[in-house]
Amino acid sequence: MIFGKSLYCSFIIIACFFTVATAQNEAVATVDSVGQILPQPPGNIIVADHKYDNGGIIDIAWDRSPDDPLGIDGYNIYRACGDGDFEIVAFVLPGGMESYSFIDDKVERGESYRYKISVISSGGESFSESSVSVRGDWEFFDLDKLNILILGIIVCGSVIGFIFTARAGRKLFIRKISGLEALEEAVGRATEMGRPILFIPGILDMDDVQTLAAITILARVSRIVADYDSKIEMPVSRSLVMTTARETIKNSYLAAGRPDAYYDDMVHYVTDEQFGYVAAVNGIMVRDKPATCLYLGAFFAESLILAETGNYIGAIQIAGTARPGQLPFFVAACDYTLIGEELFAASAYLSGDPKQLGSLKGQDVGKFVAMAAMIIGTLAVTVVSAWQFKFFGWLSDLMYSMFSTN
Amino acid sequence: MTNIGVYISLLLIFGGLLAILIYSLKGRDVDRRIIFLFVLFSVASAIIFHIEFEESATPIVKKVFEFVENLPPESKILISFDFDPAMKPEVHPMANAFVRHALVKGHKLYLMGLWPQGQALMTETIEYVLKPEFPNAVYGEDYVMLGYKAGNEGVLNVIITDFRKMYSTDAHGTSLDSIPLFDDVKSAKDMDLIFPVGGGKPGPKEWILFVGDPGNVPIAPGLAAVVAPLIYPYYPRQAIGLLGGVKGAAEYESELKKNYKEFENVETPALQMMGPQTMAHIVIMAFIVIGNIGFFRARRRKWQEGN
Amino acid sequence: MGFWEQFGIWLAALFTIGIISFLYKDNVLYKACEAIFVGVSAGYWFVVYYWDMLYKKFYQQVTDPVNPEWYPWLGVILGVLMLTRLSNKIGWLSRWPLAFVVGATAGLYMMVYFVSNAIVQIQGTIVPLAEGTAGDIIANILVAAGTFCGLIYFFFSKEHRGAFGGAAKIGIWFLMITFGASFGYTVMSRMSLMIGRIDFLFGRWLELIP
Amino acid sequence: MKRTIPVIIVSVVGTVLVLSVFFPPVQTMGEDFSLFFDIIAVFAFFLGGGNLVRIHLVKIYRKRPDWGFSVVTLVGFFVTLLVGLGKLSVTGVTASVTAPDSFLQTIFVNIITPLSSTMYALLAFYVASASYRAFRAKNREATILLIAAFIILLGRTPLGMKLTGWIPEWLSILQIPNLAVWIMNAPNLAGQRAILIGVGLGVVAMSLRLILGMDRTYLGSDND
Repeated sequence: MIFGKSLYCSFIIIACFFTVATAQNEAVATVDSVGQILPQPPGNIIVADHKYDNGGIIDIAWDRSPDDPLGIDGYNIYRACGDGDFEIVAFVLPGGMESYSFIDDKVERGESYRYKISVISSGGESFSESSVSVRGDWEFFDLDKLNILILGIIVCGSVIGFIFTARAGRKLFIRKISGLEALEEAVGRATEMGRPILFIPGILDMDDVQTLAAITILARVSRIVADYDSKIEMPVSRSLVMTTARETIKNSYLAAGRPDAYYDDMVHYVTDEQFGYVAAVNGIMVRDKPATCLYLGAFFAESLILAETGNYIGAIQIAGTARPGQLPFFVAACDYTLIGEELFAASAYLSGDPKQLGSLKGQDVGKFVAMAAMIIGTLAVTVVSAWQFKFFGWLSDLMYSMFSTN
Repeated sequence: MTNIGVYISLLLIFGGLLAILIYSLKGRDVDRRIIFLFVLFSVASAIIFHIEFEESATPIVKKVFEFVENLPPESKILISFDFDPAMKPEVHPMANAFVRHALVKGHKLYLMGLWPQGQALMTETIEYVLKPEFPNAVYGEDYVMLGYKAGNEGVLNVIITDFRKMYSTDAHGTSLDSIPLFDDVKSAKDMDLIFPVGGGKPGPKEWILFVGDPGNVPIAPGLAAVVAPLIYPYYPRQAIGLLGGVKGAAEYESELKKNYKEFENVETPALQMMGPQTMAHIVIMAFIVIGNIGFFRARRRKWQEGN
Repeated sequence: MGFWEQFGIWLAALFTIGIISFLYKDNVLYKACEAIFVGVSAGYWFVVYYWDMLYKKFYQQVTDPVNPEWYPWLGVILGVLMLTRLSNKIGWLSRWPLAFVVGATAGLYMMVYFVSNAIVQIQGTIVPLAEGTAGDIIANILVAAGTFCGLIYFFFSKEHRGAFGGAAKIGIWFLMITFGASFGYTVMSRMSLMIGRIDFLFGRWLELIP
Repeated sequence: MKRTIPVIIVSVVGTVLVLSVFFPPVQTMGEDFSLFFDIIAVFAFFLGGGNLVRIHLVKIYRKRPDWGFSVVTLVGFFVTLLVGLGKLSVTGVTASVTAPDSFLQTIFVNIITPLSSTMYALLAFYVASASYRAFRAKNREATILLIAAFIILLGRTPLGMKLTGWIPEWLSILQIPNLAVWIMNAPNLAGQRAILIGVGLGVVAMSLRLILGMDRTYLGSDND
């Protein structure tokens, strides 16, 4: 019985609510000249300068029109610069949300803007009030990237710290990297056999870090080659790489005291076209039969074509790249492969210079930080999500924000 | 004629593999040119003689097939063509297979698309699959073509509340109010199943996030192979199953062929595309096995000689 | 089919056979294809660079009638310095643009890689392990443990011995699974490239496919 | 002087670009760099293209073996240059070299495309020969590599489902196609992540060595 009564009451309440709601609707609804009912305008328009930008962005947010759930066509965003006239800048489709936002990235730094939002439906278009005026400002420092700066300082700091430790004369242990240990032997073998060493620095230009790594390794390799009086052959697919590589090899020969043995055509340009280059390198391989092939740098589909041809001619092959997609092919077809990080460490390793080896130790600190963060972060979020253990909430929030990149 | 070709080439390939197996049991390595020849020959013969393999559907594809099977007749199914000609070889066969399956079960079809190039491919499906194979299907009563609408996810946001806000007419300009299929359809929520077919943005992922999840509509995406791994995590909670790449399409075609006599002789482009791929895979796997047998054989011999 | 179209098909067929013949051994046809490929493509890319970079990004910018830019000139100055290599006397000036390129690449990509490789991937590993089905949980733990051991493998300053060595070993296993899986996964897409060529040879050229 | 200035340039340019990331007013400096880079690269091409021409001219002049092919290369190079720089087309001169009627486009479609796609297609053969040779159970690592690759390969053929379709639903993860998906999603992801994190840190350390002027052998300042 009681149940029935409360049901009855709630019916009355709902009915009242509806009456009031429709009454309100009627009170606000305006009728345009044609006789159609105009939609109610959106409200609560908030405009603000976009944070941590160059000054060219303003954020706009507004609450939906009360008619939004009943079906509208969308919202127009109008903008006025200074005291100027309003112009339409964008149209936003309805999405069923309570409030909408828009990022206007086409404003001038230092100018002030006002915004107006209109709602469009079959009844017509009705406008909101004009917003307050906001100026597009720039900020000097990007606070959103503070976490990246901190992490960067930790990693760079430990690299530099260990460089100084090494400089002070403390001996640092670095394990053997077999691919790099094999390098000298591979050069020696080529010398014995009287055949050249083929050096392929990838197919990207100097604006790729892997090519840069290849050039720093080339400096070491060409020094060994000059010392052994061996021959290096380096077809390249980018002119700028050619120029840089020539400079590098020339200096190695100079440092080895044999500048007369250097000639420019050790490094020669082929073509920028990926597979044209591959076709030519394949030809060079089967005709000149290099004893050792080194593929270090950025590789794409050609990785396996090169490595299989090298295998066919019986060359010792050492490869290295940072592209996970191509590593499998090198691993499958080459004698040694420098995997990712090892490629970038190679030059420092080969230099044998204690300071540079120190930087490798610093890199390890970076890995240690990464691993510690993974463990702490994973445990914290697991505990929080599985047992609602609020105590660790701050920790998981900290880890999330520390490694967020927006 | 082609059958003889198939048998002869299969005989040659598998006989050859057997011969090589015996050869390598003596512990010798196969020249790589022989491998090249086998790969070339197997792929070429599969292409020339249209060698097809029956695909048994993996559970993730079978779920989709069975879902359609178990829908009551006259259920409403929406297919969205969210792809362009570049992606066509991979995903168009899926759309066609869906159309066949839906109509043979007597369901109602709604075709639309979020990619401008999708409209031409939609017409292709209607002209070359739907009309010739289902001459009794009546436009407006059994299927309707809504066509392409610009607006990406925005379109989805609108049709989940009301189709008529986005589409006042179908692709031919007929008002939705005069199309019988729309008598009891207001929004995308009234659909019993949605097949978004595509592989870019907007595409199946957007359908899951903007329609499937909020509207609680079953979604069965058909995907290009490159994006399939990204959508797998949505299965089985947000997608009832999915078709990934040519292989997924081929499995669906195979299921259709197996279950419906009337589709025995229809074009199955995905199965046809899988033919050479499968041949090549089998040959490669055979060589891996042969290589390992030879390797162990040689090692054992060395070990015995050592003793 | 017109003569020129037929000619184009025959040319393409000849090129296709020429390149494939390399699989048997190096030969005259392959050498010819290689020579044509190198010459034509080198010319092609220079033309593209010339119009896209030098013309559009430099010439059109500095001669813009409304709003001429001055800073592309800096690039040209660096480019001209690069050409000093041709002279023995002032050739050392060419090191300046090289140094500029090296410094800029190092500086620019240092942060890009740090953020998009290191930070984003670490962020990806920080997930609640105990969520979803039993399978999900196992997978989550496996991914976390695998990433951890994989990183241990990359440590340079510690010998791979003892428990540390054991973890490094597991790390290598994970790397091997990764390599094996990506290799196997790629085979299919590589096959479709060849299928395309064979389709061309037997279909469009010889018209053998019914 | 000849060696110090380049090192200073590397340090200054590198440091400025590293820091520019954090300061919105100069955040677009990276884009300016790529503009400079593109222009420098074109100038470098004068050296590269010049080198190509010189090498082949020498080969022809000295009548080295296969010098005939050098003639072919040079003819191809200069014809393409002429056609492209002159914007030649069927109708005389075209507005853009990428227009379908330009001779450069004809060259691209009829010469470069078939050559390059066939070269790419060679990969299919090499994938086969590499897997024959490399996927052998020589030791534990190689065995793991082999098993992972084999499962994925099987998962992509009808054989995978044929062989393991009988496995009951509650153990369906062990069906090969599902196992293949799982390997791609779980252990594969772990390996990829470890590699990527390592690469990120490796790039930071290498860039630091270059910017700090520690690794400068490429500019040859080891001994003087």
